[in-house]
Amino acid sequence: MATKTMTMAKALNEGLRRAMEENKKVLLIGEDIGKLGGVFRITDGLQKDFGEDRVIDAPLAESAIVGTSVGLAIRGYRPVVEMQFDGFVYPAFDQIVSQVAKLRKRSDGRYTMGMVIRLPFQGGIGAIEHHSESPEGYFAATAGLRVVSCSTPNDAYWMIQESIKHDDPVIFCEPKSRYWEKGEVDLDNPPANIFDAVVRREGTDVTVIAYGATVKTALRAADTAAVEGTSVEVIDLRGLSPFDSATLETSVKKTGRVVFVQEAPLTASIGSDIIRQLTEKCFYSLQAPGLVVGGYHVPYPPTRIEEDYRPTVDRILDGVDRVIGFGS
Amino acid sequence: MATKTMTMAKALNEGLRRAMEENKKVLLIGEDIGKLGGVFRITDGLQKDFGEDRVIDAPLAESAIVGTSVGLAIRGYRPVVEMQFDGFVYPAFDQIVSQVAKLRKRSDGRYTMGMVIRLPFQGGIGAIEHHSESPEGYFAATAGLRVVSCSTPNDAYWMIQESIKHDDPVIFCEPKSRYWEKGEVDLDNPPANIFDAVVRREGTDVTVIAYGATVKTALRAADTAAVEGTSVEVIDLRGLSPFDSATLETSVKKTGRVVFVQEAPLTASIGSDIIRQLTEKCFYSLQAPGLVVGGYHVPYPPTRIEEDYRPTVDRILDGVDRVIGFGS
Amino acid sequence: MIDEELVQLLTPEGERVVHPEYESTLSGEEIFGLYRDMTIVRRLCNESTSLQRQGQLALWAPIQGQEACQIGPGRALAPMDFTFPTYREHGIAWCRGVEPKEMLRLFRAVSNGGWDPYKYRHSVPTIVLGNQALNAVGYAMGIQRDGAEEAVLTFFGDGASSQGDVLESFVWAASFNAPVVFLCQNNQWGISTPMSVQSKIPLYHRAHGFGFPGIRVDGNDVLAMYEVSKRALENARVGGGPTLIEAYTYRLGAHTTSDDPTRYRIDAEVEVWRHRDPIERVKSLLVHEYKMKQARFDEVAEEAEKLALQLREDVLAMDRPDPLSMFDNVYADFHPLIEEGRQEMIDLGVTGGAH
Amino acid sequence: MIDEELVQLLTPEGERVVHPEYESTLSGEEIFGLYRDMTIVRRLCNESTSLQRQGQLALWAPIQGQEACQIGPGRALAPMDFTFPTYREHGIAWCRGVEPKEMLRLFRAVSNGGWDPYKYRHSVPTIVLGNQALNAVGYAMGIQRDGAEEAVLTFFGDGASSQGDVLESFVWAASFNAPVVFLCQNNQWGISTPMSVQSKIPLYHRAHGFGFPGIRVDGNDVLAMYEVSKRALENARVGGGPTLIEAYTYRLGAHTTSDDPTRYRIDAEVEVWRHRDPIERVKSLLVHEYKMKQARFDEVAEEAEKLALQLREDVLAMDRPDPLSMFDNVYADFHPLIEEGRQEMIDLGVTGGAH
Ligand SMILES: Cc1ncc(C[n+]2csc(CCOP(=O)(O)OP(=O)(O)O)c2C)c(N)n1
Ligand SMILES: Cc1ncc(C[n+]2csc(CCOP(=O)(O)OP(=O)(O)O)c2C)c(N)n1
Ligand SMILES: [Mg+2]
Ligand SMILES: [Mg+2]
Repeated sequence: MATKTMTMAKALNEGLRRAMEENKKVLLIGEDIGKLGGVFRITDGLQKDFGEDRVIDAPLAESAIVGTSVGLAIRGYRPVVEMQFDGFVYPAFDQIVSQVAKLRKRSDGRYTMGMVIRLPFQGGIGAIEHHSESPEGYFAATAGLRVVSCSTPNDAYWMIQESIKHDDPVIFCEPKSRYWEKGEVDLDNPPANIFDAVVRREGTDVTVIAYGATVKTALRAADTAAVEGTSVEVIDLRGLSPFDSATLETSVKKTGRVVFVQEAPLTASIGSDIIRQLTEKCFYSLQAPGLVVGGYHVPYPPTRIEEDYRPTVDRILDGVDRVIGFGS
Repeated sequence: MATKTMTMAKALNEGLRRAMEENKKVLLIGEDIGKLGGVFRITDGLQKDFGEDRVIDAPLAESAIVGTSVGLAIRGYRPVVEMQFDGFVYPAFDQIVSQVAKLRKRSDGRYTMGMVIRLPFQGGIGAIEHHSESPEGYFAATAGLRVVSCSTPNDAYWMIQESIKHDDPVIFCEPKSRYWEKGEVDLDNPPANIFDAVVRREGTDVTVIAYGATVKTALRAADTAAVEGTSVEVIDLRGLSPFDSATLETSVKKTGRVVFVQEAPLTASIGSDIIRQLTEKCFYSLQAPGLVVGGYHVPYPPTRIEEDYRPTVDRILDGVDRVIGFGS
Repeated sequence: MIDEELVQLLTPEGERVVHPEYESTLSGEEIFGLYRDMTIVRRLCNESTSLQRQGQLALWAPIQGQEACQIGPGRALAPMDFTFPTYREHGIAWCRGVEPKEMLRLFRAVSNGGWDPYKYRHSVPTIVLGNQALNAVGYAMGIQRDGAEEAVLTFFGDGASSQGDVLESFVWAASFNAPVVFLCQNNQWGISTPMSVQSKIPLYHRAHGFGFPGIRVDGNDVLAMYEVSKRALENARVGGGPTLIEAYTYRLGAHTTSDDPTRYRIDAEVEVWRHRDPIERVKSLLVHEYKMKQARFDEVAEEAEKLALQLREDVLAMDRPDPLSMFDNVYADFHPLIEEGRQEMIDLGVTGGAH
Repeated sequence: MIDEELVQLLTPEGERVVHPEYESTLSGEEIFGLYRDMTIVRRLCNESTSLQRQGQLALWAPIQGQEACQIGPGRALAPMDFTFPTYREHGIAWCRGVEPKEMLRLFRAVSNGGWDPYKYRHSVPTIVLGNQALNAVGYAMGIQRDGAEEAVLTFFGDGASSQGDVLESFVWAASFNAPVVFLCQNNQWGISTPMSVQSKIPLYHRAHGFGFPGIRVDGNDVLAMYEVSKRALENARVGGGPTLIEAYTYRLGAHTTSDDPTRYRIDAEVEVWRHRDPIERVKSLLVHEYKMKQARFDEVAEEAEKLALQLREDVLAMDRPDPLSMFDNVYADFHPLIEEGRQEMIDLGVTGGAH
């Protein structure tokens, strides 16, 4: 097999397939994931191959999708839930926060909520309202859950399998705007520590941390900065909660400057919190306060203007400039 | 009238009564708020005096309580929702995030979501699970909402009235463990800028920011610190989102050290975000990184051990010591 | 399909049906009016589909086949009634007077809403399935408190009928005897999910379990849709409480322009339903019973054509909004993050308007 | 109260009723067993109330009056069935073998659960109303996938019947024909909210609207509760799908020890229901039909007394948990915030165990 070039969508599809082959207890459940293969075709062909009992077309109710998955998990299954879009996870919020996140604790460890909730998240696809949100912060703030995000096909392929194997519930955030981008997937060798942060580009002047769709934007910003003589280190966070502090600290201690990039607005967000922690851990190394470049504090706008809401290369560079020029 | 001593519960009751007297469009809606007066008796006697049409005993469904309130607001009413406990707001999360927070925007300003969602929050009453949560961060992170909290009967009395008058939806967080504590209420003179932060105790060495139930704990910690020769300035945040940055910055620039106290866990929390912002605004004044003392990253524990979860005087003092001793 | 439970006043062939409880009260001209509405709405829908194909719209949700479900109740509404739609109620919007170009603002992705809901007494679209049903009941509770003789009409699909919010709205409507009519357009599909996944029995039965009347209507029969809606709305206005109307119909087109229905349903099924077209049967009635001349139908076609052209022109002229507008109408009152964001965007030199 | 729809096999006076569809299959000794269960559960409940009054429990949710609703189905369960309770199913817990002291760990606020759900095939309590109904349906879907002949029994109250989660669970149970029995204890009150706020018609009708059988049973008649549950469970086990059982009953006590029912209901109502006591009528049957001697009842009372004393002892011995235990069982695997928190607590010198 070795490596193969494929889209992130295909990589997820292959990853799900492999997980289902390896463990009969793995079930998929979601809206339109059967014949249609999901609105993004991530589950394409899986119902045909694994049957309607393992790839379950759900009645249209998200609380029920998650609520029944809880019961299936109690019964020993490993449900992989597809939320059709980020903005439709909220009807399931209660089940996620009150049951998924807390049942292991409540049962003193007897229940294993080995369950994945796949969430096509972030914007950038020109959709209508509720199809471009970044709700990952709500889940990161909820003890009992893990939150991860992938940014490349290879990570997507391996991360989904790791998430399914994991005995904790994982909110799996898929950057829908990157579904159709291609990359090499090594089908044989899983990357080590797939939930740890990874340096995607080395640099010395500023650390830029990103996840999901913004990783690529950050890399593009680093390209541009390089032309202007600024060396930007770009880190892909991958595990959002918990996150790999060590890799971030090492980088920030080296560069002395950090910009966090996310599509979510800043208030009570993952970026805010990571900047706070890095400030604590790297206080004497920081030449400037850490910044977050993110969405504005408004509902996701009509998508004709979404690129002015999402962190663009320009806005990331502006952040980089600000941490470099701080105080001067 | 002038001033009167009363509990926070009574102050809220009187505030609701006055708001209902002044505006016929104000309605209360919630579970058991009629004859029972709510499980905390905050609405005691109001159904008797204002009738069943204005104090509505709801069928048992939180999404419906908020969802119908949205419709009532569209019709020109001012619903004041009582959530029975913090942990039961999640079934309504979808309506809050998708409708309450976004309808003004979606209707280009035609709809006014003049609506208050009262949330008895935080722990400290020895209850069973789901009755002691701090979900305020979820709402702070949601553009379109405002989040406030009161810590004294006088603030409770005036803040609830101001929140009801406000044309934006307000998540009104009531520290349930303080309901029965008494204080002076000035029934004639509303305090100025009731959503701005207020310095509850002046100090010079460290700024401690708190809200809701933790304000009193912070004040007690300041008393203890004073004995040990440390001068702690205690600020009651009141408006959680947005918050009054100016008052905080002034204090932090003076003290050079800041500790934020909340019951919520730290990840993607209000405290994390405020510390990030203060770090940015007061970078050169800060002698140590700002800290957050909060709940641990675990489900709220069985309440026989809740006092080891909530920020105690000891833990606040430990935080104070850490920012003072930082680097040494 | 045509079962005993179904209220039908006009067969697919355009023949009148005698029903024990309902009869059509409309004159030939009034029926012609419904024909006109349906024809125009269909033409506008087709234009929108092609605008989307040409990259002028982000998305379009066609209503082909469901015109009668919407024009019937749309014309049964009284002016002061209020409606809570989803994303597919273009026919209702039309009846309420919303301008076609306003309907398309959402789909051109220049607005999350599109019109003034108070001007037309037609709420902005709700995309999160089911939310609107509760909002509608709340509005209806407001009507009760005002002592007004008004009703609320709200919409959802067969798919959304499974959502907790829709089901809770039944509990509340019954509990408060709210003046609300629930109109479920059972078009057999929720994207790729067939109706049988949502319920094994007809959806209108649900209402009975909550204690109020449910009724199934031939959703492709505009006369039946009109009469049943009218009576339910009148009943609601005078304190008779809620009704659930299940409009039994079919989505002839794709779910939206992003959808590929060939993946999940067969042509033969679609063909069967093409023969039950809601417009054809009314035309047949008008021709045979009212002897209407082709010229009148041609006039409507022409009018529809003009409106479609006008819509195209309006859509093309619809500029990208000023990015700074994203900060408008989020809050009623001053909010520091709004001001900061706006200032940041200005400092970044983001330019407004078209590009 | 006693209406035609209600399945009743034993009157409040302890007389047998002939029912066209159900008849009691239990021997005198088996009925005596149910009497014993109910008596013990009531005694334990009273002990718990007094423990709470004495400050030994944070809260208690009494089941007085509802013993038959739980002991009937509790004894109708097969060993491999699985149950999903709320906070008030002490009778079910008893039947499943949960130790009384384990039931009280939640109420002493030393645990958020209390027992090993797999050991007893009885899930931990669900406090967020309605959540468990969906979890139960999911578990039932797992049974189907395993091809097992097992059933799930889940509980909710008249109040919770209005929750979206409960209603969605009806949709799913019907759609998947899941082996689940919904047991709604309609005890007339959701804290202070009377049943009439949740529904104007009997709750069991709801099921019909979703396409599966609903049945109302005299919830104070343990024989009827047993037979109806048994048949519904058997039916579920062999692929017959879901049933909703509405146990028509009454909460004789307060909602919880925090509640003051005098604020919202009158004594006369409570008195009426005292005369329909579920234990008395069985005793009457046992005395009159089976000629059981007082000694047997005394024995049960004595046994109950002993268990109550044991419970008291066990509760008093139940120490405050080690605060460090709050970090256990949150995650299955390493989590840095858990380790940090634990270390912080250790550094703060927080001591474990009782105080
Ligand atoms: C809460 C929620 N979940 C999922 C979606 C995505 N979605 C949009 S339309 C649709 C199908 C709706 O089917 P139905 O209710 O029958 O309405 P129809 O489209 O047929 O008019 C789905 C799943 C959504 N909009 N909201
Ligand atoms: C989602 C949710 N909302 C509110 C509550 C608070 N609460 C606990 S019990 C109760 C009443 C429940 O009534 P019912 O379902 O009839 O059960 P009963 O207590 O009568 O057994 C309420 C409102 C809760 N536990 N969960
Ligand atoms: Mg449909
Ligand atoms: Mg009840």
